Amino acid sequence: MSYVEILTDVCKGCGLCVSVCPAGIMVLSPDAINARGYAPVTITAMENCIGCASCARVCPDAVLSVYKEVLT
Amino acid sequence: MSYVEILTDVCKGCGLCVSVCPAGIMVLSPDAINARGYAPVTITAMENCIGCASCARVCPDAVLSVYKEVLT
Amino acid sequence: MTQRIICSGFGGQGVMLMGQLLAYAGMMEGKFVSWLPSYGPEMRGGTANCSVIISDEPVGAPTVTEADVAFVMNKPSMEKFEDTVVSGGHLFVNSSLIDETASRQDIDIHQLAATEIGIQAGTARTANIVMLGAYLEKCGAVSEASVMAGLKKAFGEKKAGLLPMNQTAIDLGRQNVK
Amino acid sequence: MTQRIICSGFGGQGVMLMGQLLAYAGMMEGKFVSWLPSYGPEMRGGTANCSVIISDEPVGAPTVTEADVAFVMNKPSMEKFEDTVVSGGHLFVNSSLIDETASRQDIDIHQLAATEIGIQAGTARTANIVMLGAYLEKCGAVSEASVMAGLKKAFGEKKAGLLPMNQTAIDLGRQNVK
Amino acid sequence: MTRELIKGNEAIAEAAVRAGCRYFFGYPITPQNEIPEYMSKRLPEVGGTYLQAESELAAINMVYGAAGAGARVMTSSSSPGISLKQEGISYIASAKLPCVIVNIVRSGPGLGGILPAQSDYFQATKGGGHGDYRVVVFAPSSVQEAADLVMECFEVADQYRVPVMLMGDGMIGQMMEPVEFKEPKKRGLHEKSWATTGRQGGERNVISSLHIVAEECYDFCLEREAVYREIAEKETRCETELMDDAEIAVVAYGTVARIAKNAVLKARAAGIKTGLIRPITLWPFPSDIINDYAKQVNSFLTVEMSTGQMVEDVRLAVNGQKPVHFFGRTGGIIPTPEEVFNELMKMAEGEKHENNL
Amino acid sequence: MTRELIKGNEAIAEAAVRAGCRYFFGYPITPQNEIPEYMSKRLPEVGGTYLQAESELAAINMVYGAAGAGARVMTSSSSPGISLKQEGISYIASAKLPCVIVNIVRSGPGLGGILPAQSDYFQATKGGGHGDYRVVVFAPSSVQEAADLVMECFEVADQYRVPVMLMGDGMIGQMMEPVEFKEPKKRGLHEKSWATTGRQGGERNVISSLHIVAEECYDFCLEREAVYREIAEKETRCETELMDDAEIAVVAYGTVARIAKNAVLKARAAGIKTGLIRPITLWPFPSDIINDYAKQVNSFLTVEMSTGQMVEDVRLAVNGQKPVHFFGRTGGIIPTPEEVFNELMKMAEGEKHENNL
Amino acid sequence: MKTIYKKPDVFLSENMHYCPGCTHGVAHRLVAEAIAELGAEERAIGVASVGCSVFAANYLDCDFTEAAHGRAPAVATGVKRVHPNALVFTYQGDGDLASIGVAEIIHAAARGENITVIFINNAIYGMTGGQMAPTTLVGQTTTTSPGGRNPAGAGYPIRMSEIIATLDGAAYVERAGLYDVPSIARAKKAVKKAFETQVHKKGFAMVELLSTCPTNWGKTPVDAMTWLKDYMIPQFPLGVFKEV
Amino acid sequence: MKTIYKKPDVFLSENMHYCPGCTHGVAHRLVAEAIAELGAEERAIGVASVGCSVFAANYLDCDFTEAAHGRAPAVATGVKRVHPNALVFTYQGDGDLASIGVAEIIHAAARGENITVIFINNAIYGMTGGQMAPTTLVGQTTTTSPGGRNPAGAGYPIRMSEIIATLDGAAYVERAGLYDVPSIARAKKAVKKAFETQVHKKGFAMVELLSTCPTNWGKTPVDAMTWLKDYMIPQFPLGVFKEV
Ligand SMILES: Cc1ncc(C[n+]2csc(CCOP(=O)(O)OP(=O)(O)O)c2C)c(N)n1
Ligand SMILES: Cc1ncc(C[n+]2csc(CCOP(=O)(O)OP(=O)(O)O)c2C)c(N)n1
Ligand code: SF4
Ligand code: SF4
Ligand code: SF4
Ligand code: SF4
Ligand code: SF4
Ligand code: SF4
Ligand SMILES: [Mg+2]
Ligand SMILES: [Mg+2]
Repeated sequence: MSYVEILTDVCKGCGLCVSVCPAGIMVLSPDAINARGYAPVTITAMENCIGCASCARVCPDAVLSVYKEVLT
Repeated sequence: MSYVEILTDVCKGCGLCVSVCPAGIMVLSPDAINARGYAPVTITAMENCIGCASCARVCPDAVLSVYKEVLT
Repeated sequence: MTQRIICSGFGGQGVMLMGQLLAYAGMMEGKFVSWLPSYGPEMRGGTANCSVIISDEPVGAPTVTEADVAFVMNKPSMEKFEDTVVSGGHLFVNSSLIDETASRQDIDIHQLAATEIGIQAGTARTANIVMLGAYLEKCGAVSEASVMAGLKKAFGEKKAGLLPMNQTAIDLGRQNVK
Repeated sequence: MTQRIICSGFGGQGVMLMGQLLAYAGMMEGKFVSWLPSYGPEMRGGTANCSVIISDEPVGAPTVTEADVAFVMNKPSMEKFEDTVVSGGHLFVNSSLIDETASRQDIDIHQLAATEIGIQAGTARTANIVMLGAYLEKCGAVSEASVMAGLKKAFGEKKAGLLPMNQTAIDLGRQNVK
Repeated sequence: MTRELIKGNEAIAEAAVRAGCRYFFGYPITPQNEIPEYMSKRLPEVGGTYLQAESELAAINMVYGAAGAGARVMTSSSSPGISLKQEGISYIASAKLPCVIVNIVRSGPGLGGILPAQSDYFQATKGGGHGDYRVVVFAPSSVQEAADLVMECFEVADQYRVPVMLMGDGMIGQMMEPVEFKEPKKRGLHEKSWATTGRQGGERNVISSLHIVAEECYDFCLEREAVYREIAEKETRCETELMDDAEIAVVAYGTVARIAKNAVLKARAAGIKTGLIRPITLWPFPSDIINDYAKQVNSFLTVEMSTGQMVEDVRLAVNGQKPVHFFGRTGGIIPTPEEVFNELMKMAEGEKHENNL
Repeated sequence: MTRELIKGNEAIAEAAVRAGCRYFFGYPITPQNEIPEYMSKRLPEVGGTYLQAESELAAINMVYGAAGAGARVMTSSSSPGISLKQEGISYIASAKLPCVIVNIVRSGPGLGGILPAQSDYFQATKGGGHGDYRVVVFAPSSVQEAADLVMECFEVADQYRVPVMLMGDGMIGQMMEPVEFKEPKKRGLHEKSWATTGRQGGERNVISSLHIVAEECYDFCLEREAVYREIAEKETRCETELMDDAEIAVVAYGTVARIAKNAVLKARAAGIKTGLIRPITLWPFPSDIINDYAKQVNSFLTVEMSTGQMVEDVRLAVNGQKPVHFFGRTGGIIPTPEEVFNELMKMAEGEKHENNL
Repeated sequence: MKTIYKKPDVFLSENMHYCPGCTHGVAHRLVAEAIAELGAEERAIGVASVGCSVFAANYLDCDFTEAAHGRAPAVATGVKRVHPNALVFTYQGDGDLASIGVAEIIHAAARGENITVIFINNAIYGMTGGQMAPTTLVGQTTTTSPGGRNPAGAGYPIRMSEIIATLDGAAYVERAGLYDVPSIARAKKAVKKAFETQVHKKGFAMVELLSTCPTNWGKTPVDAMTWLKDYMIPQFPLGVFKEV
Repeated sequence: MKTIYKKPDVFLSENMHYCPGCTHGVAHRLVAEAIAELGAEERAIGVASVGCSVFAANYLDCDFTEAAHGRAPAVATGVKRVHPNALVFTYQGDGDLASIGVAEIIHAAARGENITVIFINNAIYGMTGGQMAPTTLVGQTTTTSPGGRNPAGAGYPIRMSEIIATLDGAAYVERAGLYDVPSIARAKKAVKKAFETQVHKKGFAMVELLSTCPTNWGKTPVDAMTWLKDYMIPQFPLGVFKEV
């Protein structure tokens, strides 16, 4: 299972991650506003995340970190 | 017959014309010094001039004009 | 008469336009006016503000360090400008974005949920015009007609269709401040 | 004692070196000296000159507007500097290139066919050293040994072979000026 | 009378166009970007040329070329960009070319900040470039005056064949005030017979700043010195307010003069006899006027948005007759009328007054 | 003691190397070419770097980089090239970087000529660049002093973190005089802990001239102003000769001071009590000394190779106490001792003295 | 938990002033990643330029010098000559590098200055509010080309990588784009290579990164990426122009 | 009598200050011939630069503007914009054009400025006494590269024609040499073509002329020509680099 960590207060709601997520699980908060006045990104269904890190690699503000559970 | 006109006082004695004259008739004055302190070019045998104007075309100081007698 | 006004808020809240409308209205009424924007580094993504002076005399300092009227459209602006209002002056507070109430006792404080009222008028983006409505009601140094004339000029022919909505915003501003 | 000297001539005549040799010699003898070249636009292809001061006192103005000694190696220099020599001063004239004689009556005029004398010494290029010889003979503020020491330094080891010829040039200068 | 509510930068640009400026070469820099932006739209409408140069250096040298070719031409920039133009300005002065340079000053030195300042006074008035030359400097204190003066700039430039600077701080550039664009007061000047237009059958013209022969360079400097003296005589401008019975004179220029005026009024209200001297030309500096008032007043207060630059010229003008105090804010901080008023109070109360920065 | 007969330009270069300068960035221009030429040979011998930049702009910005990186670094140029460096100098002052800039002044404005002049005085002392800053300016009057002072320049630059200029006219650069290279007087300064060297395990350093927040920019200016005052207090230099009983004081700097000295001696011989005040630092200017002498003498004569620039600082210092006259030559013409003597005679005879140019 | 992606510590991205979706941030991250991967945090010295990236020193946790507009390559030259073993890089916009600073970049490259240049080409002057850049496309509307850039008068866009590649001192020159995830991955390789070129003392290296300016292009961040791909790349073809 | 060769009247060659054998004089003559052949004496406006050709206005009998060092293309831009029908040309040395003025020449070319540039490349700073130029050959001794130009530190020579040819605004770019009679004849054609390009309003034209500096090269004029041919041409190949 993969996990995406979001620094919500750093997010500027630019939507770039949303546009590249192959799982289509990212969305800009329709209601919340962060400390800087932006609608930050949230993940609707973390369980569908494939851990591709596309979102993190396109994010200009390094808002996102991506982790994957490793079976040892 | 060809004729080369020399503005002796303008000549700087650089020797470029001498080096390109196919007729080998140009020489820097071994003794004369012009108003600017240079040894100007002279022509030893004007009758051998072929009127090629090489000398005039290489002269940086436009010292030389070349004319040819035309039989009409 | 000289009225020294500060309009302040986030970059996108139209505070510059507010100030220009006031200055323009003043000019149309034959007054001496000036409009001075902040254009400092804080502008990108931060707060913006402008100083407007409307006067019967030639305008001296175009800066407003002591304000007769201040519009604060967000919290940082409130913190920055509450204290610049002179005793007896007016502070117009956008309570949609500012939950605290102003602490000053010696000034007239007018709280408006400008964003919500703006939505009533048609769009949240008219919050600034709502505030102007309240100002016209309470301490307008210019007339509503002049402000509307300014809006008309600002919109030009292309956006003239927006005028009625802005008229509504002014009306609602007036009503909500009473 | 202060001697103010001008060396002047065409670019290639070694007038700068003359001046430097005098200044160097003065320095070697513990005097205060300065050497100031003209470096103006006239230099390319035109005349060159330098001002030298040899003194027992610290040198004031490094410019020489009133000369005790002047060397003029060509005609334009003669025209330019004859009048700067103070009454009682010395004018060394290269008569190889200057056919006129100087008109001043109140100064010592020394005419030398420096080019020809130089050729005698070995090459026309020692004409400047010939002039120095004459100067040493007539009004030298420095010694011949110091000048030769300067020449030795200027030539370095590579060109040390040229020293005897220059010694001859000095000797001939001395002889011809008597 | 039609008045428009317009930004200072735009007013400057529009007034220049009305004064006949048809060529503008510039490079973006805050807080004057509205000038090139306006020009890029406006000049093509009147058959003129807007060209964004690759740098301020290129811009001022394009100005040099166009001015030498006989055009009415302008450039504008802000502090760091004006520093880059210094070689070019010196060349323009040396080649006796008329042009107008606008400096909308920001805080410095270095990259500094973009907020208003007056810390380029020295650079503007003492010659930031090399050599003996002067730049005529006008310092408007309102948008209307900026528009009026820029028109004058072109006339002065053409009349004396000198570079002329319009210097405003960021406030002048950024603020909006009502402006009425007046007819430019043309001085009926002669054709620029010296301009490079191609020989066109006549004598040829050479525009040059090379004065390689010392005597010629000296003569050139003397000729220009005479022109500078003539300019000083005829073009010095200054405005005074409430000076008739003043005991303290405040000297300030540009927007700061307006702030100072508020303070003067406040001080008058408090019974202190103050007045305002506002130099409109910074070079030539209105030294005579100030020197005259030095006989009347007890002391001077110079107020600037700098660490103290014009104050030197005030001291030179006062020439020791009376004390000259200084109050300054800089780095983008705008002095408030209250601060200036406090200084005046201290002076009136005879407090020992330190230069205050 | 070994004395060498050496050109001023070369003496400056050699002294810089002995003072520890290991980086030189320059661009050719007459009459200072011997400095880069000497450096191109000498610096590699001591493991240093000579780099011919693509322009004066690039050179001064390389200096900025190297100074920020902690090096002792120098650049040199002449008038037009110094104009091109003005933005960079303002940045260096703003980033608090130490460096040495040599200006071997030629006649201007514009391309002008290559002969000696002092017409860059304003540019050097009043800040040719934008913003509130100062450059310390040393003006040697002999080759020996040029060598001595360039060593001092580096120490002053490092101590206060300011750009320091050594300003000589073309004569200083071109003339040869005997020079003894002394041991540089090191001030025992601290390591440059602020330099960009890579973090190297410690705190990181940022060199910047950006002061975008007004309050910070203001504080920066105040801090620097305090440093400039300290420099004025501690580093002002001036030499006086024959001033003890002088009734006329001649003020002149650089080579002109030597010419003036001849005139002073001549005037003394003629029974006129004159003396010489020679500012060695042009900024800070020795105002206090001049102000003191203003109590003693009857009048001042300022002599410059310009149309009159330092004379303003003399007037500021004298502050109206006594008349200040001016005698100038410019454009490459060097005033003669005789001319200066004549001026002194006129003054002594109480003739109405016009400023004479 | 395996970390798939986490920003390097040297990247201080929390308070960046860039507009939402501006790829300056991506470029910063790539620089940070390259420095981190080379383990060069302790010897990196950045030279920031004047443009939107003027605050770069606040976002990259290494030594920094802030250069005057256009002069970063000269400043970097000064720095590098003093500290030849430091990892010295400039970060410059297209106005900075291709307009006012074109002399400095060309000569740094000609000298084979052993530095790394990160060149952000967004076809506009971002910081000053969207004026025409030397890289602005023909027909592109800006605040100083209100009718669209017209080559008659305003000329043609300059291709800097092609120019720099003609110089013998240039060791590595590549143009990459920041317009989608794969292109960013390729850009990352280019940036790293440009730093490695310096580490191996091969000489001057430059990576031109086509970048977006949603604000001044008047586009959403997502649309801006599409515009970059569709319009900028034809004018500024991607690829390696020099590699020695 | 038929005239085989006579200098055009527009060339005032009597008092030229150039050193003996310096090919600046030849280049002047070619410019004069082109102007005369185009009958453009009355509408030609030259822009002189700072270098040995600083007195060019004294030798070419047409209107002239003397530009600051390196800025001739900017000055010419100002002139040409005011007088679009004048024949505007700059005459610049390699220090002027390729070093301090490289930004101005690149941008004039990028703008497609309709002017003609005569670029005299003599691999040296002539006027100031023989310092290294950006075009100085590797190994060449100058007063600021006393041990010969060493690329480690001083970099490599710049080929300006190749750079300018990359720009869309450049209409005609050729490099020719002035080292013997035939090469001068070819150079003459190039110069004329560069002026014709302007007459036909095709845009920016530049002719780079490899030229000698006997004085600072320390060679006789004749040897200098040989050196040019043998050493400069391999570094600066002759030919047409752009023609539209
Ligand atoms: C000498 C100088 N000229 C002009 C400016 C104003 N200025 C600041 S940033 C900039 C251009 C920014 O464009 P670019 O380099 O493309 O960077 P971007 O903001 O697009 O990333 C300009 C012209 C300045 N600071 N200094
Ligand atoms: C701003 C400035 N920097 C430097 C100089 C000094 N300078 C005069 S000519 C010249 C270079 C000449 O070389 P080049 O352009 O190659 O012309 P050449 O003399 O070789 O024909 C220089 C550096 C100057 N006049 N102005
Ligand atoms: S890691 Fe990939 S799948 Fe998961 S949220 Fe990010 S882009 Fe979507
Ligand atoms: S890309 Fe980054 S800043 Fe943009 S919305 Fe996604 S997380 Fe937020
Ligand atoms: S025309 Fe030809 S043959 Fe005659 S002199 Fe000249 S080069 Fe010689
Ligand atoms: S080429 Fe000209 S200058 Fe040279 S020697 Fe011949 S005629 Fe004289
Ligand atoms: S203006 Fe453009 S380049 Fe600058 S931060 Fe905003 S989007 Fe990025
Ligand atoms: S120095 Fe060189 S380029 Fe200049 S005139 Fe002499 S030979 Fe020609
Ligand atoms: Mg950009
Ligand atoms: Mg050259």
